[in-house]
Amino acid sequence: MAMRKIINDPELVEDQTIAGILKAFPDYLKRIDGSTRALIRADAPVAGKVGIATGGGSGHLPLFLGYVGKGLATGACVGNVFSSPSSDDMLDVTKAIDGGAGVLYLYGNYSGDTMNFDMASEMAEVEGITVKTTLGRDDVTSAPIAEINRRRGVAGIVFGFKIAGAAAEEGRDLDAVHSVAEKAIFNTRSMGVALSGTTIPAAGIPGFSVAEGQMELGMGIHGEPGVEVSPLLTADEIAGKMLDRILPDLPFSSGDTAAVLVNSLGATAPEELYILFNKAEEILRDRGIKIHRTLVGEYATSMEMAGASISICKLVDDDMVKLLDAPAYSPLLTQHFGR
Amino acid sequence: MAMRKIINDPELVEDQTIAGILKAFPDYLKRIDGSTRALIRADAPVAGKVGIATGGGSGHLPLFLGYVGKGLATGACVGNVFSSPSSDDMLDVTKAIDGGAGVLYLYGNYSGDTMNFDMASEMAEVEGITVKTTLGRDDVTSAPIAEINRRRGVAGIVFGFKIAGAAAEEGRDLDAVHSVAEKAIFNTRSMGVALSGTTIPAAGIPGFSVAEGQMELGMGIHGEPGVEVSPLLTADEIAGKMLDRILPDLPFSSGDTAAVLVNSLGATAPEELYILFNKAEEILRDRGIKIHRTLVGEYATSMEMAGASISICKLVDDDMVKLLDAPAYSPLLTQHFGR
Amino acid sequence: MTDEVLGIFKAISDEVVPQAEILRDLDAKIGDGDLGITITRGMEAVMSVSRDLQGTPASNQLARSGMAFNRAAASTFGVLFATAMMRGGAVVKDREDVGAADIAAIGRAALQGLMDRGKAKIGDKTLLDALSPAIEAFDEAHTSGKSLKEATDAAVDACQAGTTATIEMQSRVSRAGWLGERSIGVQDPGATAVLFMLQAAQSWVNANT
Amino acid sequence: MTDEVLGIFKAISDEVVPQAEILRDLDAKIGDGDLGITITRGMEAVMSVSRDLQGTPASNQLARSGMAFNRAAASTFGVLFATAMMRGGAVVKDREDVGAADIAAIGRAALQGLMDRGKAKIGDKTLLDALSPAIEAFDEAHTSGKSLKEATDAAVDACQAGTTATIEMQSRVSRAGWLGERSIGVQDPGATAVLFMLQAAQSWVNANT
Ligand SMILES: Nc1ncnc2c1ncn2[C@@H]1O[C@H](COP(=O)(O)OP(=O)(O)O)[C@@H](O)[C@H]1O
Ligand SMILES: Nc1ncnc2c1ncn2[C@@H]1O[C@H](COP(=O)(O)OP(=O)(O)O)[C@@H](O)[C@H]1O
Ligand SMILES: [Mg+2]
Ligand SMILES: [Mg+2]
Ligand SMILES: [Mg+2]
Ligand SMILES: [Mg+2]
Repeated sequence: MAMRKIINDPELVEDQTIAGILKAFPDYLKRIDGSTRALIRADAPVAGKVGIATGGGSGHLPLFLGYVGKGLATGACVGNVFSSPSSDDMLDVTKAIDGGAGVLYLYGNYSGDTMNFDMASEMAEVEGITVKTTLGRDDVTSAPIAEINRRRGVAGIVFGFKIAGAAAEEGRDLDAVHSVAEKAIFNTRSMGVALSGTTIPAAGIPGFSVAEGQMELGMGIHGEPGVEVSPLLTADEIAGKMLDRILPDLPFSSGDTAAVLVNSLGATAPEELYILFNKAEEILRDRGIKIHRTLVGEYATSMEMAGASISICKLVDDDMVKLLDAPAYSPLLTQHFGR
Repeated sequence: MAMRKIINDPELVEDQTIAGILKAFPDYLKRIDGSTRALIRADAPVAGKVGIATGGGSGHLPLFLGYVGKGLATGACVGNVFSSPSSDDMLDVTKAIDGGAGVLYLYGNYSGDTMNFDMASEMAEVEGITVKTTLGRDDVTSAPIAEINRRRGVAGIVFGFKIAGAAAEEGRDLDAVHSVAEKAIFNTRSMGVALSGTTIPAAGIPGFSVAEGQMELGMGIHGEPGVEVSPLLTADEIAGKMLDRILPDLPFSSGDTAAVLVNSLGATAPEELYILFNKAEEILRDRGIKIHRTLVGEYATSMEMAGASISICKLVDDDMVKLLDAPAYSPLLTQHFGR
Repeated sequence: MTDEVLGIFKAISDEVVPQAEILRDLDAKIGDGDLGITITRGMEAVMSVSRDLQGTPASNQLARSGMAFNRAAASTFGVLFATAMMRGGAVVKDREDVGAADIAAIGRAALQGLMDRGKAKIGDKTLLDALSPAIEAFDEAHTSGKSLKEATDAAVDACQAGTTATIEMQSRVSRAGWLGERSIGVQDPGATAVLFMLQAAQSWVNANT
Repeated sequence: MTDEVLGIFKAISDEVVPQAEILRDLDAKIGDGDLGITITRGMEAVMSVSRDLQGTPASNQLARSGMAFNRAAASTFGVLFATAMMRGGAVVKDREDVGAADIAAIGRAALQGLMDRGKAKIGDKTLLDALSPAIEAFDEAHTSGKSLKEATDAAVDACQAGTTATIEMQSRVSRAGWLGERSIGVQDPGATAVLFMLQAAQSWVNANT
């Protein structure tokens, strides 16, 4: 399959994407001198407030750069498509966003990322910046619950950005921000399905693929193996399969309050997400789980991959609800109109 | 090519999409009794304010239902995928949103839609509701400038919703709202490219297609013919071709201020949109056109179609700028976080 | 005339729906390919209101059937069909004694309705080019004393000629209009649908008079 | 030892980059298929800082080359490579007289660095399973009085055995870990990369001693 992408030189995809973002939203975002792969809030560093740094491979917009904003992350850097950013870029971001109150690293649990962020945090400590880390690890299909720390992070990290970002914005200290980030991540569970693969521009060939008429349940956002390959199921069946794994995992129980995120991996249209949510809502209602807030759209993608994921975050106390409901703004999530 | 869609019964796509939207955002949107194809603002009708009704085929989310919101449209109805809603549904919406100050119809120039909306407006007049109409007709490739009223409407209608919606929200009367809507539409020009086709669920076969490795310049959002089929061009070449047709058409000239919308038709990733914008911005800057505001993302799609469009709206006076910058909220455009 | 209108609709449903694929293909060539499904869903809706309309005046049967069609399959064709039925029906509003003598007047009012609604002219490559000559031929035959059957045959012949003539026309309106010269060479799908409908009416006349 | 480190990196670049496709394919089987491009881009970066490092201490050459690799090709392998070079280099910090006697100590420090960074254990099916036996074999040969060439040969043999042994292992960490049992049967790509690198070092030793 030929590449159906609007790009120039495949080697320039990452840099030109970032250049475009910066030109589109100069009031909200700025570069760090000398780094073509990092963005920070225009007002960073915010003195006395905890900075939140994130990052990961390119190709997942609005992840990661899109979560830099008021009430969200303070800075982010990205690597090549589907590859980790380097510890140098992470260190640059760390220094640029530290307002004296320390920095939280909040990103997905992939070994290239964790090792680079760990290395950056060691270098940051040398520079006198305190760093704490929370890893997105919400994909229930990637390891059994007993090995939860091996699980990979997918779209559920959005709840981490929102909740930790609101806590940092409020002026809570690093320990407190870290602790709500952990709480958000710990209480979030996700599962995805893939209906097609995607092509890494620099490679020019499909990074992974899903056979015509088939779908892969639990496939990761870089084509990591799922739990089951099946013929294409209906939306209702997919919602059922997802919630059958998600709900018992935490577990979510009758009487719980939750936030729900129905995420497109790229090519899957909003119409399909709402059809999926239509069933998910019914299942949750039947189980006595109250939905406090729903997000539907592209929150963490894999370029033009077809597929979707559902993430559910249990809101275990009033503080979580308050932080989730606090205002937030990123021009990549809500760039739409004036404010 | 088999269908790669997360749906249930193809005949239920439209109704289940709307059901999902209503369940996701009950605080913002409501149904009209008895109509499964229409949505209105939860607070409609707003007494004394002009209502704005829109509508068109399903399959274009966030168009049309997603533009119902504060500072935007007041109500919308949709037909089957890529087909007009019926005049009955339009009349229902009209009656439900009329707050006594009349209703503006604002939708795209397709004959099925225009004839049904015209019929609805005749019925509305019988019911004592004054209706005025503005047609989105921004696609520069669909007819020569001399026949501008034959042009079809594509993503540029977004500027119409934003500007007319702000005027209605301010409490301007129907003539005034109609006149700024006309001004917004008249000053907006768009052009799109398609890199793939799309499959209408009820048909199960591609509604139209673009050959592998080819692209169609100027193709419409339902596969309407473009001006040129070419091998896949680079992002910079595409931006150049688009602006070469858009800029002379109005024309846009040095010293003008404009708003820019870079829209994905569905499968095209945000990364690609920013790469496209990166070049468009350069071209506009070189021509001395100032960008007041940039929108990048999915604003008017064709399900899983790959492709993009650029729309440019000339801001001809301070009033247009003010209306464009006014706050607005729709849960499908900015459902992200609390407000 | 009591339920003749409903009988004709039944004939249209029986004869035209099986030809939906032809309409789909023509519309796919110079439109968006939905005319097949429009006819199918639209006539299905007409059939399903039919029972409730039995025994009501022809004007009501025409208008209600047209509205049902467009509610189920809103589209250019749908709203034009509805408009034609409503405007045609209005000519014989609430009358119980509608007969062959009214057909030309109903047809002319329908045609005027279509022109008001669609703002197209004869020669723009639309269904007007099929319907207009048919009505004229019917009227001429009828006023010169021909039987209903003869007048219907004349109408269908004229309709056939008008429909065929659309092949060489360049579309100037609506979706096909965006094709410009590329619309030449394909028979207009809407005109073809009208032809199929009149042919079905002709079958009904042959079977019932 | 003055610029021997740079010479060995040159040998690695010359010999391993042409084998990138093999690494890509192995990584595509149980990882994400980027190891080929990682090695290519990483070694390209190492080569391009090489000139500036000439004449500087071995510790600096190791650390700077490692950092250049990861900056250009950040990834699991990249950061592990950088860590190994920095931690290995630290053993001989700023010394001008680094020689064959230091190699085992550098290797052990590098290995410890990898284990600290990656938190994997021997037997988890990683590059540790290739590197660890190589260092032990080198150390044993060297302490028992073998020449540099002989010790290097011993290290490469042990590395080969360790790499082959990864085929039957089940991955317990990182990306391949998500495959569970499906990771069995494929030789670990990172271990293979380490083997190719040691083989390139062996070529350099053979050519230069
Ligand atoms: N303005 C018009 N006036 C009369 N008939 C029209 C007009 N525009 C289109 N038509 C007819 O409608 C037919 C297409 O109907 P339909 O498939 O429902 O259109 P669409 O899918 O574009 O809504 C055309 O073949 C033509 O005969
Ligand atoms: N925790 C770890 N410790 C040591 N080596 C590891 C670890 N995880 C992975 N590796 C090695 O890294 C190799 C994969 O490298 P790379 O392709 O860069 O990974 P990724 O693409 O997942 O970032 C594996 O084959 C394995 O040898
Ligand atoms: Mg990788
Ligand atoms: Mg249509
Ligand atoms: Mg059509
Ligand atoms: Mg890899």
